[in-house]
Amino acid sequence: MPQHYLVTIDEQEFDIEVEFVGEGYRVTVNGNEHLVRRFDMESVHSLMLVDHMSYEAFVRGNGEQGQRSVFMLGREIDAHIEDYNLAQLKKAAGMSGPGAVDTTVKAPMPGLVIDIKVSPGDTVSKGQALCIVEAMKMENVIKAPADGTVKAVPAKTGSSVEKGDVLIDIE
Amino acid sequence: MPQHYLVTIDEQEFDIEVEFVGEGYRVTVNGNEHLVRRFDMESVHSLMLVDHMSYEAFVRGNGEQGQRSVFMLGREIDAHIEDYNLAQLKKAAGMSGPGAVDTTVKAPMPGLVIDIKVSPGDTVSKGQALCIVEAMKMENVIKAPADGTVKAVPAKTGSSVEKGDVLIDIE
Amino acid sequence: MTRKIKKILIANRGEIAVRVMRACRDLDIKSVAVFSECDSTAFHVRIADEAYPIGPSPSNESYLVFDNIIEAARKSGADAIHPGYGFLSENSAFAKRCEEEGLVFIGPKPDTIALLGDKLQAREAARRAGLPLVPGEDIGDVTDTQAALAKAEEIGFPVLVKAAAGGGGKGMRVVNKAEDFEEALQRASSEAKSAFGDGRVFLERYLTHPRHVEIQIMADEHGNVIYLGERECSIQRRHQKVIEESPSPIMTPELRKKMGEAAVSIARETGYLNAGTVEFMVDQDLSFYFLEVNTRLQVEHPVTEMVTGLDLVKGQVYVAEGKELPYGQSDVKLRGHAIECRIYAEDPDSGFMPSTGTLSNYRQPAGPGVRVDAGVTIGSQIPIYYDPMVAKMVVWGSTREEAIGRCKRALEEYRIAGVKTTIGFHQTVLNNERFVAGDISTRFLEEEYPDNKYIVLDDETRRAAAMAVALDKFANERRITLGRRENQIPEQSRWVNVHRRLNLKRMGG
Amino acid sequence: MTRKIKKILIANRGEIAVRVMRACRDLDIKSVAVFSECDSTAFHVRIADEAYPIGPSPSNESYLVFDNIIEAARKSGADAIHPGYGFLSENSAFAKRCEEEGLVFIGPKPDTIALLGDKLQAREAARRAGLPLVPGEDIGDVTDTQAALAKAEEIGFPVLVKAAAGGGGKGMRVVNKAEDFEEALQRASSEAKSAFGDGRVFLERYLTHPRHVEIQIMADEHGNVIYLGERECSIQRRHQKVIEESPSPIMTPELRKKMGEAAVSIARETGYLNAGTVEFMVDQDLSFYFLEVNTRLQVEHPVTEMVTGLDLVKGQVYVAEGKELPYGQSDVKLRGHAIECRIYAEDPDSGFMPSTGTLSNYRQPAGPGVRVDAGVTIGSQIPIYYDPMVAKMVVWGSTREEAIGRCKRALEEYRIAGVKTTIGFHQTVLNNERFVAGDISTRFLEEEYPDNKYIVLDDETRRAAAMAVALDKFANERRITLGRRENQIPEQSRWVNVHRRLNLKRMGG
Repeated sequence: MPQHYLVTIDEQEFDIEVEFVGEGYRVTVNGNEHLVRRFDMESVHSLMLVDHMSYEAFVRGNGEQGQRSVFMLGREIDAHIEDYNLAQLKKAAGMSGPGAVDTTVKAPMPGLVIDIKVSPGDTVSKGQALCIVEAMKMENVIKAPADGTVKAVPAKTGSSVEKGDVLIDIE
Repeated sequence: MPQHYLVTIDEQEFDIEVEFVGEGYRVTVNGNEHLVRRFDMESVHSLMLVDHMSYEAFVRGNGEQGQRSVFMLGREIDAHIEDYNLAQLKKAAGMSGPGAVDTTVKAPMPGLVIDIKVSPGDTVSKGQALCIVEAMKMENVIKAPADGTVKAVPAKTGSSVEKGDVLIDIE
Repeated sequence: MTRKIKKILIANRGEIAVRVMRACRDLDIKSVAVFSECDSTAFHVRIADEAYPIGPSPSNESYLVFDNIIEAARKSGADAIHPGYGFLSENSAFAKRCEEEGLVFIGPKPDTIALLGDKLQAREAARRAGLPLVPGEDIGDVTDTQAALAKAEEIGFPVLVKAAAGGGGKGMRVVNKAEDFEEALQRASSEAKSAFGDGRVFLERYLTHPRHVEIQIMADEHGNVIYLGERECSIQRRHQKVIEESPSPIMTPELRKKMGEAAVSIARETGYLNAGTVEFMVDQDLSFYFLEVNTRLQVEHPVTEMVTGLDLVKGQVYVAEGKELPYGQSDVKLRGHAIECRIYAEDPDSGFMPSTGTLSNYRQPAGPGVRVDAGVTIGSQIPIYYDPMVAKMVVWGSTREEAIGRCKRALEEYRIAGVKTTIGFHQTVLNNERFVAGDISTRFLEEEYPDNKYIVLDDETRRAAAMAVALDKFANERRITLGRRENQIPEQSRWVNVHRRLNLKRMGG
Repeated sequence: MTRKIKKILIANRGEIAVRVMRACRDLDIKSVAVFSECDSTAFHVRIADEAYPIGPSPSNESYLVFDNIIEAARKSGADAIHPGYGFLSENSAFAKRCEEEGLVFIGPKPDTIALLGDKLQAREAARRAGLPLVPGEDIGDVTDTQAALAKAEEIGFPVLVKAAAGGGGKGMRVVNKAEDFEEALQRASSEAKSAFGDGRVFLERYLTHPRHVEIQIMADEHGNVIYLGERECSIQRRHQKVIEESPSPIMTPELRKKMGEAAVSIARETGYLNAGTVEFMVDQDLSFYFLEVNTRLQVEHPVTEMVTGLDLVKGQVYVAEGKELPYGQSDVKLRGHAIECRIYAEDPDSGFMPSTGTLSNYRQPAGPGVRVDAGVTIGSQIPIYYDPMVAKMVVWGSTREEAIGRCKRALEEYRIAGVKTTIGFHQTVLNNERFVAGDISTRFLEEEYPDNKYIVLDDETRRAAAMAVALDKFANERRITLGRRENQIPEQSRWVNVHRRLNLKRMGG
């Protein structure tokens, strides 16, 4: 039975249907049909021959539901996948799609918070520096993902944080 | 509790005792004590620091009981391991140790038998050509592992053999 | 007086430790690794002949602790220490300590390190040696901001405020106009004080489109000092080099000779010994100005090795043994072109944010013209404690064009999964027309990528990635469905399973 | 008339397919892989831009089937075919078929391939071109053994019986005395007939300590023919090269010029086009004799690339496009020394018996001076159907001594688990005093290792291996004991487990 997905990369949407056929998979991407042979290699690693074009791809979940990292051609590409019909329903209902902004600012790596530049109630604009986390001997500026108001600042100057710890909450 | 093994490499015997100690393992080899730290890495792969000497080693069984292959310093080394006391008992009982000759000549790789040079009843001497197996576009001469008399010749000219199939039986 | 070095302790980790150990093995010298707690199975430990633990993971409790390193040297019976770069490599007190302990420190004498490590003293030495300096002034006392401003105005804006003890962009500020000067001065000084324990700063004229071009030098105890061509290191992010090449696209034989001889002059002036690098800024009119001397092996030394055919680490060991350099200036001949891409565990599109994790896949490019100096292998962890560089990919070609082609090929072949890396960033830069034309300066990245967005995917790649994600999900869902049926089959290799599954599919499964 | 090649189908597999694809990518030309059933996930398929299945695993049902390859070329829209070495590379009928199909065959013209593929005709061409030949005689009719024996006696024993259509040591016999001649003649002829479908043989004087030295040539459509130095390939087992180097330790500039010009002469005589190799025997007095011409890229071409700095595969593509060679004889300059070790999946101590299996570990050496051209990666299977070479490890050094040092280091760094390999064999040869002195001949291996025993372990290695085995067993037994306790802990990375286990041990566990 064919499966129908919505994959989003860099805000570009791909409407993808997949089904088994004799020699591999028939994959229809935004209406264009491709014959794909796919071979599992080590764990997350696979070889795809897309209409004979050769790609080595590594796909893995990166934490959140539907989020994927694809390692291909030397690059890591962030992608989001969802059941197509579910995605349409959500859209119709006005629910946030994968492009929506996560307003919880989390630590992107373990490190030490060395400076916090905002306080609850501050108005911030997208790209504004919120705090500085030191890791690997470097100071990393954590920026606001969108315009908003600072709701809470769980992070404390001088404290260690683990990857994924909430630093700043914006609404 | 320390364990006691007999390891044989190239007919040289190593009397080895192993036990856990605070910082790693205490390994006594033919009476000489070594402190070894050992780290598992991928599957069969490990790093040993033997009195601080660094070795990467891969150990895997190679089919038969007690037989091991060690991949180290770019080489594959064949070894045999046995419980020390059991090995001593066997020796006392005159049973064959790991150095004893296997008189069953097996196919070392999959291939095609293209020539058989002996028949049942023939006397053969160590190193004498018994049959020829073609694999990877090359003819491989299978030689007698010891002096003896050919008991049976299960292999047939022109037939395919899998790795481990008995070709010639010598006694 | 020559001495034979038999065993070298490498007081470092990562790719540079591996690099030095390889030279040791080539020379039939034993190598000793040291490792912190999180580095117990690190690649440099696996490559070494011997390895000693030196403390907890933070570098100030392990790689930077004199006593721990000296103790490991004692225990191992090492007769020399190679500091690599970073960590203790430019620490004159450590070099002195080695001397006192009777260990050969592979680098310059402690006094030379101390002198050249102080930017103001280095500037003075350069002046004495007759090297051209960027117009600039020392500011003794940063409290007298009026006097400092007067000096800045004399130099002319834009002006650069630099920490005397600085490095890596810390304590550095560009000031475009007089109004901003006082605050910049104070901030640079306090940053320098907290980073280096030394708040002294000085001023330099700020060149708007300079290239960073450096000369590799090598000096022995017998008075031989030679230069080994240049490296163009203008592609920098956060004042850190990310792509280096040799020769520089703008170099002429005349300019090389002039810059090379200038580098040799300051080496002679300071009694320099062993390998070193004299850094220059080169202006658009090809006038050049002394910047600083790095008293150690550089990260980017392989590009010089590939065009000269000489092994710089071996050269360091020869010199440290008191021998005469086995080659003279006339033996240094450049051939072809080499480019180095530093592969960092960083996300280029998030301001080069470090990325930690375990390398679930790691496959290096190989083949003609490709050299990879890596500090990792498959399964390695990228810890949070150290510099996030995982490898240097260096390519050689008979021309710059061939080198760029091979470099792009090799980057595509690289497979790293588990952390974000700068590979996509390099791919973007190598396809940039200005880069291809050799039209670069230290401001290249900010000019060409003002929004810090480097990774641009073409449609085909994006579509293929989308398919990979969909097929992965499809296969996983199917695997769950098929699970029960597959359980009947005894365990076989994954490969056999793949073929079997494929056959099932062929049969209409 | 020049033509632009946009897409090349590589009618091969393994390392040479990968090698050619890398050159394609460097040139921005699309590459097309073909693969048999067992090669569907082979490394060359993964490196290619496109890939097409061409049949079942046995090569005579896939890689050797003209129609299947031509069909893949059609489907992919390739405009040229690179045959690599082996398979169809010296098949004049295939080259002709490509011509008929309007595909560029990257190699010489079909007639040249046919002419030089026949050893007797090649010998005649060499004679016409004035090349020195080993004293020898054609034997038309092997049934007249008396006449043949008379010819053999005229040449003088020991005499070599060789198949006219031969290669790879098949249909070849050394005869030391007249009594053995008749049987050897018959066996050589019948072997040749069954192997090549052509029972013709000829006789040559057998040189007792010859070196195998070959000259790389390159010829374009515009009448330019150049030579690119030599390769010494005397280290052979079963008449197959296993270690090659450039330059030859015995070479002098005068001899190189003489041999190079001889090679160019036969190329001109036969209207040679594209890359080729003229093989010679060199006697102890440095007199040299023509052996044969290989009308294709050689396995060992990388050593030439490393000392000349030229990319031979790129050169092949330029020439195939009808362009003039971008370099002339005076541009060919040799620098340093290169050595290639062929890494076979074979057991050296069992007469180089092939070894099949899956590479459960595969890590290549890297770093300064090391180039690895591999046809495999971790997880690759070594199938039984093809040549068991898995990779070529090539090193460069500024001197032969440096190259040998780096070669030994790189061999130690190699990690292959799952099959037996020739790495230990190479380590033995590279430590052999005669090899180090450059005192070699094609009889080197039989003279130095008469009992075919190559792998000699030192005590330290043997003891470490024994410990590894004991610790592995100990850890496994303990793992079983600890199993229940460990189950309480939720799944974590293996790395975390290692550290946890270590901590347990530290606490006296």
